[in-house]
Amino acid sequence: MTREILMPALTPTMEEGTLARWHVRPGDSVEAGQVIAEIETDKSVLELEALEDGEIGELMVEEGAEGVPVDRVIATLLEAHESSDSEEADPAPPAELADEAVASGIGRPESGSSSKPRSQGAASTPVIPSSGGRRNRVPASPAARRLARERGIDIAALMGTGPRGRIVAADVEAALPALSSDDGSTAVAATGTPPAELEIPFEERPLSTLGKTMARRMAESKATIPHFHCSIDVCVDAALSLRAELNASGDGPKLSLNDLVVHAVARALQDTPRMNVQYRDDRLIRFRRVDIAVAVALDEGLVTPVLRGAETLPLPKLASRMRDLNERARARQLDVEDYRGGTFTVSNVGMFGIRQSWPIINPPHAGTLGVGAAVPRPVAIAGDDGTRVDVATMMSLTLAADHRAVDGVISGQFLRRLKEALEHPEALPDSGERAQSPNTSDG
Amino acid sequence: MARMTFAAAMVDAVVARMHDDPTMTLIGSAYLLGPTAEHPELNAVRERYADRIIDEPPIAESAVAGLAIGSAMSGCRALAHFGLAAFAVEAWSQFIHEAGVAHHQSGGQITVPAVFVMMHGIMPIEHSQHSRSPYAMLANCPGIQIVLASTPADIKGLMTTALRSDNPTVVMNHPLLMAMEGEVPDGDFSIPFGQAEVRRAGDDVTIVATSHKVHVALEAAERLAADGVSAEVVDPRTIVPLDRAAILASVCKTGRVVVVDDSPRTCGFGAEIGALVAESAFDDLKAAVVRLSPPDTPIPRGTVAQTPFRTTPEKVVGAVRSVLW
Amino acid sequence: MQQTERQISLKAAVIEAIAEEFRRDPETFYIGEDVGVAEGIFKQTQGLHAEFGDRRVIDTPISEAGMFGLTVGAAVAGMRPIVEIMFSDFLTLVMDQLVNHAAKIHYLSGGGFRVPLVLRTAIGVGGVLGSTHSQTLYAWPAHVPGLKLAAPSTPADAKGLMTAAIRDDNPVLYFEDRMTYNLKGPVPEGEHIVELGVADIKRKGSDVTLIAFSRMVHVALEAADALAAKGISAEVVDPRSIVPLDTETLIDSVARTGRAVVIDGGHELYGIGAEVAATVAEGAFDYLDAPVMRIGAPHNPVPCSKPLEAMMVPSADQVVAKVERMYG
Amino acid sequence: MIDSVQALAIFESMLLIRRFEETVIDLWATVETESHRHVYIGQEAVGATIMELLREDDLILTTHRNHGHVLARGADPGRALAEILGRANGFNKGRGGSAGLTVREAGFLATTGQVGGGIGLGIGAAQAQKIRGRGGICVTFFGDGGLEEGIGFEAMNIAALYRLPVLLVCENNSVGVTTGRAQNEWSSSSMAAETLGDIPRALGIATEVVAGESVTDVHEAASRLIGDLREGRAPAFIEMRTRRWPGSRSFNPQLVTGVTNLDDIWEPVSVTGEYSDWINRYDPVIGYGRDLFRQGRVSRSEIVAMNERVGRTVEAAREFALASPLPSAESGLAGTFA
Repeated sequence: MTREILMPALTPTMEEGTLARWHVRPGDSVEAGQVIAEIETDKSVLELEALEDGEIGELMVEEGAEGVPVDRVIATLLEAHESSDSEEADPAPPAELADEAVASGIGRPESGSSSKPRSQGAASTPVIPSSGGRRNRVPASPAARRLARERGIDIAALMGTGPRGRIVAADVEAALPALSSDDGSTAVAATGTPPAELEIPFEERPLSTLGKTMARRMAESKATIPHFHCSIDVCVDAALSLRAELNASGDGPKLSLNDLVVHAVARALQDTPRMNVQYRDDRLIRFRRVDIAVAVALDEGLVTPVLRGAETLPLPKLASRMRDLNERARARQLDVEDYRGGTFTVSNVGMFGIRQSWPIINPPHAGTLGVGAAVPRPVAIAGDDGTRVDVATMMSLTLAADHRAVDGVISGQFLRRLKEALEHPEALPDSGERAQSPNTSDG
Repeated sequence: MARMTFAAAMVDAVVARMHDDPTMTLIGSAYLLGPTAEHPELNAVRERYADRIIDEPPIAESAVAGLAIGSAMSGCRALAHFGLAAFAVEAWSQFIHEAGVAHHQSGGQITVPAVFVMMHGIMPIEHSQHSRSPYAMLANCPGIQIVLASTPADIKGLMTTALRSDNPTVVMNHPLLMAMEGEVPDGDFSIPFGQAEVRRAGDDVTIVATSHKVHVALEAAERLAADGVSAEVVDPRTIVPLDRAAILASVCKTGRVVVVDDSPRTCGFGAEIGALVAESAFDDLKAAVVRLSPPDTPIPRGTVAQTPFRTTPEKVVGAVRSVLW
Repeated sequence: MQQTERQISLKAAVIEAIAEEFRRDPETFYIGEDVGVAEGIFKQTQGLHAEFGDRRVIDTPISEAGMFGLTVGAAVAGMRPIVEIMFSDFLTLVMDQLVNHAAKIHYLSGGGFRVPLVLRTAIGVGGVLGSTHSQTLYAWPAHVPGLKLAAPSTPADAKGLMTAAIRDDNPVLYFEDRMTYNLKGPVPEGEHIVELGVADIKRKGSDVTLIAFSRMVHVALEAADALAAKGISAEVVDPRSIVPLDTETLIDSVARTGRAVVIDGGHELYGIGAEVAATVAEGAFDYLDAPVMRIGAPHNPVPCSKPLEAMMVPSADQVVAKVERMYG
Repeated sequence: MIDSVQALAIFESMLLIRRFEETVIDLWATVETESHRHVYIGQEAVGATIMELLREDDLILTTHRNHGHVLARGADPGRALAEILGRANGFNKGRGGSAGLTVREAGFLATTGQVGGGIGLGIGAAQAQKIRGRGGICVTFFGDGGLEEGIGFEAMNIAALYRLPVLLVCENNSVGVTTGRAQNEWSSSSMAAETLGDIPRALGIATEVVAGESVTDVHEAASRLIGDLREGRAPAFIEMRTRRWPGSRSFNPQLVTGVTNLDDIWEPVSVTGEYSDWINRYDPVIGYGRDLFRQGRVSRSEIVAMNERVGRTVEAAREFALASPLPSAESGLAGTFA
């Protein structure tokens, strides 16, 4: 599979950049994290790293080219030979998809249903470093917001098809039949009469049972659980190195970054037991085991198979369990026992290059973690002789928490512990044969 | 640090440069401080470098501009004070067709280290023909840097930079700033062009303000804070070059923008900021950009008639409320 | 627009409007450099001197401030003069008379005086005339309260706007892109008035609004053709007058399409494009489905060089590229 | 009396200008080069003589009709021609063109197409020279139209008030761009004053009127005034009355008087045709050539050798200019600020 590498937006205002230097040539093998080019903006020169292993296909932009617009394809990346037949090597297995957009029951627009010429960026390699300082806000056009307001739709529940994931008016309009079919829409479906406000051509299909369940649960969650969100940025360079080392050693199952995240979440929940809870009718239930539900997107809806006793699983074992659940989910072979219960949910949308997602809590859990893309970003590092700016592979983790069960202090402790666990993966017990450090002191 | 007025801080920068640069000419030095204030060092400079001082040139704005630009092209820096911006419009052919184009059109052979200083804004007791803030017009033409300082420290730092720059620079000051006091760094102090200053940090709305209106915005922000509205006040300090990144960063944070300045609305500073934000901070905008400018009519004489033309903290608060739905 | 078989050039349409008004109103005259026997450096006053003679078609020295002062005085005295400033670049030379006098006299006299004059001037890049004979300086007077501005794109509009400008009781600056002088189109015979402040939709569309002035209208129409081939339906709106600006039509159109690109031959920074972009971004905010885009001349002087000056003129390709960026 | 070395230098400079401008007109017809141009034919005596009188540190302002000034000041003809053709190797990277040709290394500060604009800048250059106090001066060239703009008066007033060392050289070719008012005997194209000098004279500025086709007259007046300037008697004004060259037309100058035939110097009777009067009476190259030839200060063979030398220079310039690439469109986007 060929992937496209795009000119990244390195600053909020950047519209174009100069391809100052290529560090690779067609045919070169690259590893995730390897610098492949230097991009010059009006302010600075930044390095562009590959986020995936592979082989450089074609360089589409000459070295020294000025004024290369953001999102222009600058190179193609082919899958590396050794991994071309191994899906597990993909650091972002497509099965791990979950996001509030999907979770809320509104699927991505069917391809071909759009009347406008749009190129979806989803197939692009997520190498776009996110700009700092931007407020965490769902990108949506004012027109989309107005439509959503008028129609009573939660804009955050939609997935944008516009540039850089912007929710545009068409996305709101596309969402309308899906929403209306959930309740009282049978009549509409039966008569085939489009709602009056829909002027554009559309198609309509009934939701699957899974889809209906998901729609109902998500709507209930958003309507009845007092959500609050906390976000933390984590440097995953160490985790990526560890993964590379472990994968290079060969014998165990191929690890994905998500495996490391789930593993760290399990540790953090174990260390922050007040997060591993559930609110139930004026009572608080604290679980003595960590069962992590991992969201997996299927065409007909979302499933959340549960990794039971996750805190007890060494990393290799956790990874193979994860793969097993994924495969069975995609093969529609999950048993009820596989997705029942759980104490906490992880939802990873990083493979789309999404920096940050704001999950809806998967009830009755007290917390759901949204995992963003791991991308190089400029970071300020305080040192002895002042603050300097460096580039690190960063990932944003966002916790949606039920404020009836947990508060900001607990969330903060949990996220801090999670950050420590991911940034110092060698300190994770059982993270592999090469982990030599003793346990860190109890957080 | 020393406490001094805006006018004194500006003159400090000019005086220092007159000492440092034996080729610099100072034209219109009589207007630098305004009619009442005294500055002993300026007087000393006027005596000591009499051959490089033209205290009160003839009322001939275009030729005064030519004098400064031609001298600058020759390698001798010049500062010319034009009194009021409303009169300096007479010199704009020289500004944009000579100073603004020289470097580009000569393929880089010529530089124009000239500074043009003038007062802008409503002149309280003056005739309409004396009241104008026409900086956006010059900004529409390439090649001229434009400084709009708001504090004593800034005018010193920005004037120092202007007097070291190889490019022509227009410095427009508001009369109500001249006597304003503040802490000013001692000695050599410069502020790079194109670096906005966040005068007050906030989360709910960005107020982009220039020159004297920075203080109006700050007062408005204070009142808004009492009502629980957190306003960020961004002062671009130079509008060419314009620190777009700082403005956009603030807008990305707050999602709401009010622009407060003295130029007329149509094709004014607010239009540029409005267009910039509508294109480049689109996804972060929660409300339309509001431009708070004097009305698009000439400015009448007299303080009462000028009331609608004065941007007050109340008006800024009102504008902010209108974007906080 | 009335149907008419007759096709004449934009230049001829302007001259026709002037001649018709001159015949109708003896209190009119035309003054400028080389506008009499020479009939203008672009032949833009052809026939006027022959018909109206020395008394009403007057050559001046190269003294813009002087001739414009004369015009303002004559207008205040009750005449309806047309003054020609050869290139809009030379507006810089009449700034005091324009900004501090023509624009303010009516207001400051409490309405006691009127200044019914037309300032006719050429804009636009082309023909390699260099940095001081190529600018489109209409953002300057637009920024000065008290002045009206018209900028036609077609021969019919040129005639109708000139007639309206001459009859207007205020100073009206009339901008012609000299690269459109020989553009031909249908023009109504006899009296034809295009009211100032009324935009014209030059092409209907539903997906994006292209707002353009003067010659840029034709760039926008070319872009609309190219966009149509890509399945995007572009509406082209020509405000025709810059002050007053028909904000209602502009905002209506953008509210319908949800997208806007403003195309302006002047410098982009602090220009007309900024004004229009800010205006529609404010007025149509809740209907915007994509960022409002601007295209104008880059922020450098117009080089005196054919290959270099080409980059100073917005192109249909740029417009198409901007629109495509709105779709991802 | 001009010494012979200087006289021959002036003559060769005039001949270079003439051959260069003939090439410019020829290229206009044969090379697709756009842009209007204003040639200096008929005014060579002014530029060549004044430049010969200037020092290296003197500063110069000029107008769209600048080619002669630039060449007489010794600027490389190849790069000058490249600029006129808008080529990337021109002095100004092709941005200035014919009307904006500016050569800083030769002392030119600005070549401005704004009528009268250079008069304003010239007093600034003079101010700089005054500050430097090394006796340097500024020469501002402008056409008769330059005084019609208000800035001309303003600048002369300031120059006179502050005794700025500027020599104002008004090259009155008695022709407007389109009006072609050659019939009014030199007053100016559109000026109410009897002579142009009346205006500076009213401000107390030393003023001369000179026959601009005569090297001797130009030299006499200019050397005297320049000397005065260097000694602090400033400013000064010269009206150079030149006779309009019949081929002068800004957008498309025509070589109606033909390629200058130096035989006309030693065989005056050979001059015939519609423009023989202009050539015999007002062509400064032929006129000064005849003076020098008659005075025995130059021989026919020396003139022929000079012509060949100049021809080679101009041919080399032509080759250089034509071989120069046009600038890329993007190159014009840089360099607005220093």
